[in-house]
Amino acid sequence: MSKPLSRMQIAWRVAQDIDNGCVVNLGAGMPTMVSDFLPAGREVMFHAENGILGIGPRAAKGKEDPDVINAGGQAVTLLPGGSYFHHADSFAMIRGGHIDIAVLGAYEVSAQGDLANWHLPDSNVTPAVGGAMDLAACAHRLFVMMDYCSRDGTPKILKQCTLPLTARRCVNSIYTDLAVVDVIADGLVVREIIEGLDLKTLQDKTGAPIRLADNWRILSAPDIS
Amino acid sequence: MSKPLSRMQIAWRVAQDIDNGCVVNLGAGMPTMVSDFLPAGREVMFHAENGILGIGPRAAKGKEDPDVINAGGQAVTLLPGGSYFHHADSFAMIRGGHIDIAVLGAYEVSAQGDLANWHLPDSNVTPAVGGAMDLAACAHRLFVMMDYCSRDGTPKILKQCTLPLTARRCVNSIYTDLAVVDVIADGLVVREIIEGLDLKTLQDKTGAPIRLADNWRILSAPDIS
Amino acid sequence: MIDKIVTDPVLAVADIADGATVLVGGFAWAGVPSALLEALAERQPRNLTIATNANIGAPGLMRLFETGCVRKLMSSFPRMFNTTLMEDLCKAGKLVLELIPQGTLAERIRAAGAGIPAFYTPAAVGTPLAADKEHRDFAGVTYIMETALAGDVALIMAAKGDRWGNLVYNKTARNFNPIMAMAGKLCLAQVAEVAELGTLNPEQIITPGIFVDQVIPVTRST
Amino acid sequence: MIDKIVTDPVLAVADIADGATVLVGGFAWAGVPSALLEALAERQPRNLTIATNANIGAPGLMRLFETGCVRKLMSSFPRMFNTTLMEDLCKAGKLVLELIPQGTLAERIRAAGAGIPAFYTPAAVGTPLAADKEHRDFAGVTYIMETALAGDVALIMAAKGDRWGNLVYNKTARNFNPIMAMAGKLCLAQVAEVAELGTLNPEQIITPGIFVDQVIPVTRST
Repeated sequence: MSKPLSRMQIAWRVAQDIDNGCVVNLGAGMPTMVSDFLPAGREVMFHAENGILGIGPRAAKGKEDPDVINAGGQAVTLLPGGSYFHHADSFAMIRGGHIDIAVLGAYEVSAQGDLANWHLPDSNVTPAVGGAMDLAACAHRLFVMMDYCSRDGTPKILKQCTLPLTARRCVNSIYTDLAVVDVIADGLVVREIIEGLDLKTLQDKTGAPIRLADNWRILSAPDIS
Repeated sequence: MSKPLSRMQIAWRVAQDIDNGCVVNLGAGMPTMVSDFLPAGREVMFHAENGILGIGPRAAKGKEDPDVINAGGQAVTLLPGGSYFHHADSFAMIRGGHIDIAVLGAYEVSAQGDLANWHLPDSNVTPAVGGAMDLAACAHRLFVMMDYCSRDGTPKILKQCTLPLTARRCVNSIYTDLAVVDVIADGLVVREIIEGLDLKTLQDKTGAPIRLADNWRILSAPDIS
Repeated sequence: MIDKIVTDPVLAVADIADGATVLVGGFAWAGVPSALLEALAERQPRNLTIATNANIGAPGLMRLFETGCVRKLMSSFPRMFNTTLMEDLCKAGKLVLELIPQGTLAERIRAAGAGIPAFYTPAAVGTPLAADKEHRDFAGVTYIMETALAGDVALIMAAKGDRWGNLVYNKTARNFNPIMAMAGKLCLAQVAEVAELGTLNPEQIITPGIFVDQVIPVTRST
Repeated sequence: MIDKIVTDPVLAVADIADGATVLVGGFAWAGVPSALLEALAERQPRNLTIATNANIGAPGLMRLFETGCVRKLMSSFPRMFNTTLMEDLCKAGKLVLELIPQGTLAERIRAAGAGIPAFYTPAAVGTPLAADKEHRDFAGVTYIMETALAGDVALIMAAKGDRWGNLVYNKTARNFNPIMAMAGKLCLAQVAEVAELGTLNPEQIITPGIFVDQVIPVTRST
């Protein structure tokens, strides 16, 4: 079996599915890596909740501007053509259906595309939702980036989410270290799977029925250090 | 009896009651004259519905900018400190209670301060409301500027308006050619009246009971050509 | 590469279908997308719904009314000077008029662009324009419910636009244009000048390109 | 003459009463009105309700929590790093937390400033945060009703301000500040620089002075 994809490799894989001209919102954490791996020649407008459109690469060390940050608080840059706006306008963009793709992390995803990514009731940590509910409810397409299972091997793709939801029926595709899974009307379809991993083994790691797409392919990504 | 005030003199009279620092919206027509008569030393922010704050004097002949207009379409100027904004922001200012005084014309005003100023059902003209309903409902104080009676002598101040309303219980003060009348909780109080006109004669021109304020004064205005 | 520049107004309006709801920017003569309106009038679509504040004297818009392209007008000030066209069309049953307070018109359009299906406003309460509206009290004050007003297409006018669709306006020619840009499924922006990408001040871009589909440079003929 | 410049943050916050609802601008460390927060913490008011997105690590704000000035926090991201203060206060029953999706928080604040008492949003539908909300369908989609969130006072931060109260911001330090300016009965704006009246570009003024009561110049101490 091939090695599971690293987080950077998952980010690379997501980036390949972002078309030229898309408006894309990248959630804090893992999803922010996606912008580093856009194929050459594709121009994409990256949006963040805190009022910035046209986000460029991470700011170089020593060149950080504390007033140019993304929604995760990271120092970024602004591309030519980028703009700033206030929070109500920023969420007007989100709620108004002007975001083509949102990429979010997840604790759990259900076979219907329900997403849970904001609250672990058994933990000691105050719940925090940020802009996830607005994005999950309103982006045209929602891509989830996560490890296929949690660290202890528990499935994160389930018949029903056990954790508090972020939004119902919102996830379109799930990008993971082992497979790319699409959520369609009649269930979960594996579009790509890493070399040497068979569907049965993947099914055992999944809490809901999955099937292979007719045109399924090998999930692979370049070596990224 | 003194001569009734001219329209410019009514505008002058209104201007005296606008305090330093107020935000004021002047309706199209007669009210736009008010800004010409502000007492020296008072600084006022004039607002218009079409997205301009800090309106200065009318544009000089030959110096008109077709993109600098007020809500009546007149070419105006912008004072230092003025700004432009879009229509939703402009009406956020109005509806949000950020306009201290609106000055509007009127067909009729009732003893409770109801205003009718947008529709003459018996006329042949398509009704047009503009921003009057928003202003009437939401300005902190509403000043009406009008002739005391219509051209044929019919009272315009009435127990109840007969024409379709612009807003209920919105008018605070009525500035006219014959008198200044305040609308307070228990009725209509004449604050100023032109020299030689007695209350009884004024009452005959009024469709609702009026009384003199304890501290009533003579209504007079300088000669303005 | 993203390139929203379309040089021909005729091409820009080519996909506006019969029965479309068209948002038309401008206030009086400021910020009216006249070239787009003229191109649309040339196409002679049928059964349009036009939402605009008070620009019905603009030649292209006039022609749409005169030639029977418009079934419904949503406006706060549907009055034309020097003509009784509006009155005549209404009387003849050829035009339906929805009179909307200006602030409500603006907020309904902004709501559509912002994903808000409905909201409450105090404007028009107690007047005939609230007659058929749902009333509701909040903190002892009565409001009416108004719904979002989206356009199949928004025709707007800006001073400058770039290939991403970023727009800046000139003074009070801003008016309804930025909120209509948000509320049109398709947003066509006539601009007086095309700006090189990156030359518009990011602090001063009023309409970020996210809202705009086509930028059509038109030299003002006045 | 209109002159909203107030040179002392201590004077500016002097009238903020016990029990006040305080809107606090900023996102992460960008655009946080730190000097006003520190002046307020110095005054030690009681029973405050604070509405802010996620700036609870700002020293003045931290001190308001630590010293028991805050009864309720309304926020989308009420999490502090390197401390369990928030968790401890909640567990001890000393702090009530209202978790609000970020877009709903922004729109509730904007609504208050715009005279909209309530509106409908799709965010949070089907989640625990919608549990007590009124649900309603429009065109077959379910939404929840949210109400306006006004402040007795808004504490905001801008790059420049003039004596009329006009403000411009620096890049993403804009964030919640302009909408909080609209929604505060009293709006206090900390600015890095006072601008001469007329020197701010009227096309680029983000917060017109109509929304601002006091402009407090504070040199950044970073």
